[in-house]
Amino acid sequence: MTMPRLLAPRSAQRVAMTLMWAATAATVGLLLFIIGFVLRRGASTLSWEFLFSSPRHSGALGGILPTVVSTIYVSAAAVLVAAPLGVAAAIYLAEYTKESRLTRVIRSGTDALAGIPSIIFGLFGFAFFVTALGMGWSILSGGLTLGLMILPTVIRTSEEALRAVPRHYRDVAQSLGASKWQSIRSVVLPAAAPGVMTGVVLGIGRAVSETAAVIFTAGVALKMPFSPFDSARTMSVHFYTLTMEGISDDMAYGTASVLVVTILLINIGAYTIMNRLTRKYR
Amino acid sequence: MARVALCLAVTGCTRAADAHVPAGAVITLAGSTSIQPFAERWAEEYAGGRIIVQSGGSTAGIKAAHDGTADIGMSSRALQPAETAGLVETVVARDGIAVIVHASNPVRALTYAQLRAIYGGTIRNWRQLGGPDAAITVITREDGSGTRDAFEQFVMGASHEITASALVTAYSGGLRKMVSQDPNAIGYVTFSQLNPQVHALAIDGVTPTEPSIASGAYRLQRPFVFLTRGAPQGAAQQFIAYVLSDAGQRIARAEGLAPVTIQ
Amino acid sequence: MTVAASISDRVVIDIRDVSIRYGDMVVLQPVTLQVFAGTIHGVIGPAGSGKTSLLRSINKLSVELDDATVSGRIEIDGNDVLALRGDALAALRRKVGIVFATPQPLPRTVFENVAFAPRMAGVRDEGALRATVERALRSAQLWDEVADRLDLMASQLSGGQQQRLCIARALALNPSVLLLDEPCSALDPITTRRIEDTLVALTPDVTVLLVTNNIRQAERIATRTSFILMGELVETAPTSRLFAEPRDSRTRDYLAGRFG
Amino acid sequence: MMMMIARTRTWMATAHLSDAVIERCLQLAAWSAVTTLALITLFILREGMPVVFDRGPMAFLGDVRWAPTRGHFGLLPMIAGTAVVTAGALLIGLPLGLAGAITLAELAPMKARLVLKPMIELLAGIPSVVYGFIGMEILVPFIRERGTLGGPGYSALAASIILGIMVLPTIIGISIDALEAVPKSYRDGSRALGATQWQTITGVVLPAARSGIVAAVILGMGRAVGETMAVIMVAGNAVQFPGSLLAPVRTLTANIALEMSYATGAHARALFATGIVLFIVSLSLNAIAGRVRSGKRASFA
Repeated sequence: MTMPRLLAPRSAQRVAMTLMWAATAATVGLLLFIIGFVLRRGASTLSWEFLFSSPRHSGALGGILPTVVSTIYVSAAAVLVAAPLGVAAAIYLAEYTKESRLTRVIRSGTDALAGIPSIIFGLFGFAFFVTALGMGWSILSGGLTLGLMILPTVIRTSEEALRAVPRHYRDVAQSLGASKWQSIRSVVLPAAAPGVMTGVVLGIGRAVSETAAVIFTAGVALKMPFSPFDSARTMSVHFYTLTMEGISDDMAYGTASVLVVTILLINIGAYTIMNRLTRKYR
Repeated sequence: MARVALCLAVTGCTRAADAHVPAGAVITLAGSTSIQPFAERWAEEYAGGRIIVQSGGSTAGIKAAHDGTADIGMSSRALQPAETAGLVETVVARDGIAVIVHASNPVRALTYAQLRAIYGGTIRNWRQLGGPDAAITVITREDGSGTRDAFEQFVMGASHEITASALVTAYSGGLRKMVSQDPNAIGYVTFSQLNPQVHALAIDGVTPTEPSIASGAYRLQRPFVFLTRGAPQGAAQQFIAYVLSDAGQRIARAEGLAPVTIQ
Repeated sequence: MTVAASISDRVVIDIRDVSIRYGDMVVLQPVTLQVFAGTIHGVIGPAGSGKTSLLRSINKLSVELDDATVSGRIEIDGNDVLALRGDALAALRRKVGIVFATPQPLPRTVFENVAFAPRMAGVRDEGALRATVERALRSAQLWDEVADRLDLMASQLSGGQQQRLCIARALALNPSVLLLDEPCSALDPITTRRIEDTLVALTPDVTVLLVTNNIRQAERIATRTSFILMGELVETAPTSRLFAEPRDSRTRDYLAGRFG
Repeated sequence: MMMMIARTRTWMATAHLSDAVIERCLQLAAWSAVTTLALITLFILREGMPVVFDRGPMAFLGDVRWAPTRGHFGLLPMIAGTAVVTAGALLIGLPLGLAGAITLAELAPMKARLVLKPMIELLAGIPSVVYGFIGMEILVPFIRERGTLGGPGYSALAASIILGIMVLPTIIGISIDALEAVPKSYRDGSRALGATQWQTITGVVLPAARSGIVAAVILGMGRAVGETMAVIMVAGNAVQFPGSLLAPVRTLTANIALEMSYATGAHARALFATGIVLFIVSLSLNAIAGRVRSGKRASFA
């Protein structure tokens, strides 16, 4: 890795610095280019009417309302699974256990789950929720699959947030007669709330942008879902279908823009929650 | 004629068009995913009862008709002898499979042998077919797709296989888009998928048109078959009659299919 | 300002042969110690002699939060502390207040800090809470300074005020015992004297166990004082006698400030 | 006094779930991730193994032809495809990623870091279908029409470039953690001896953070191996050993997603078998990265 001897240290330093910054600029440049490319192409299609009207002719015309609603339902179902389970797991790991062989098994299992490709979640969701449990292609199958997929993210960020809470909060609360759970519920959790929320919001971000795991569990029906058992096509799956079916470039660009803007808002939201609220509690 | 791709990638919809729910008996159709979007269009216009259209593929449709889980089974391939027992087949439309090339491609016609050689990977350059000196980009559908089955059945036959170096996409609309972007590409889509961005080749001298498909002159086609256990009767018979009526056949033509009962 | 001799000889805190270790590191040799009702019992000794571990074991915090292993028997008003668990332990802790070395207010308003213990004990009625908060703040001699600013964030109070808030918080449920772990180590002399006056004013209703490395503080307000050196209880005696004629040479050296 | 404690205790127990019950529930939740992993393993094997048992593993790992409707389940081309594309992605992602991580962890002032790091994380947030879309709209035509390149455009090269970009956030993020774990004293010591910042980085910091960076690379590989949608859109999905980078390829993930819609019977099970291979590869990459990283912690413990 060291720079070739032919350059004197001083000039090697300069060359290296420019290279490093160039690489970083390239990486950030790529990000801005991608977002710019999508938003510029999609700008013409973007309108309230596009967001709030139903598609016609398999999405060639009209809007993407059903897919927006489906995305919200599926992501909400995912959060309803991942948030309680994830935060509860994080509380147990951070507050109730000491590092032991058992916690190492839990932690490595959680890390391994985080490393599973989303297509495997798609296969599993299809085999387990859609077929074995007979939920069929539905919001429920999609939501449950995504919930399990973002579970590791929620567990990891929540545990970090809990560990960041000053130790003495627990001393004080329990010494004032609060039981262990009361001290967690009324002091530790509120103090860790920003970090936990950030983890959940980042999980939502991942759920919204997921395609492989959703296409085989929530299905692709381009209809307004009414019950959790209705099949539902999320925005990312709709965008993928529009692009791959070559149905309509404008509709594809429009959907992509809505998707990218949503992800931007979610990430910015997560970031501000993290900064503003932690400052209030520090 | 609004030739707009109607085929849904994975037709998971299990509920009839919810636009308006006519009174009357409820009929369930199940089977070929190629027929499914067209069945939905017929269902939308049909006033005689509520139609539930499910997918699952031709084989599933045949089985559904056999064991009665569906009133009408839909198959977009000819039935094997073993499958026909107890079933009455009614051809409601024909869907040709058009071989397409980029609009700028000078090659306008091929023989079945040439087509087999291209997709078999033995002819690799357009120059061998009177076109420009450029490698042919062969594009095909994924394994399991009904359109690919029909293409393999008519063009490749049992002995030949599509070359492993062919590009694969799971979407007929996507395949058409890929051909429209690559001057050296060749692909195949259902007749209903054709649009001005691509050019349909004449095969053995016959260009795929509605009449040539209806008459059977254009051999690269597959029938859309409604299957019932025994002769169709009751609500199923009424729906099939509607589909074969002038109104039903006009819908088929509007959606790019070759009608069977009207010229 | 010496304090009257012990008012009654009822034992509130009865520590018998209590030793403490973290893993295999022993921090306190077996200690036997009685704290009498209504008195201020001082515990002096150099840092790291196990004073804090002993104090934190009396309400079992050391076991629950510091992974300490405590053997022997600790009784508060007849309750075997080390045997208590779960809700029973929580109930006992409502009767045993504790104040830590550095002021540690909860991230809440002044009012909510003091109202925390009653809320945890299930008190819902706002009126009762307001009365409890006022009473506790008065007995911690902080009421006059915060009466009109109860919704101020606790972190905005001064160091001395925060420590008195912690005392008020510990007094909210009328504990019979108050444990203090070097409460004034982070405070200036003037504030320290105010805290000391507050503690004296609490007796005889509350029994106070005061761990301090400030020998003068013990001398000033402690009724009886124990000297712990390197994890061993050297001797315990009424404060005046301990300071006048210490029985053990090590106590004499420590009081003369020669080491520790 | 005793009476008081007793009364509050009974009141406490009835008023809400006692601590013990809550602790039990939290413990069950803690196992949720591990249970999910077990369920996934169970169901993927349950669906995929039957066809492997009755056709024999060599039908999958020893055959080069994939024609599931005709009984050929050769996965070798897809395994090669995945390997080529992942290697290509690393060729792009590693240098760029490591440079980015070094810049952010070592060179950038705090203010710049606060802006740049979230932008990198945002790069990870962008849906993979958008990456695939950009690939289809820009990269594929570019490769097809460039004189020196050529070919159908849909190729291993296109997939490698797109994946190279997609693994950047993973490699940068984890490398930064590795670099930040190197004690500041290492840098001060080196600079005190007159070394330039670059010499310090290459001579002291990188070697010290080596195992963390290796872990970042491995996890980056895992991300590339596991990507589906973007790859399907740009790789061409041809079931062949890629003759050159310009030739189309199909990865294990693409194989599953492409045919999952219409596959039935043995064909569907063969896709699950593909999933098993992918599952084993991902788990082992994850395990290796874990051991490498914990190895790092041990050296600093």
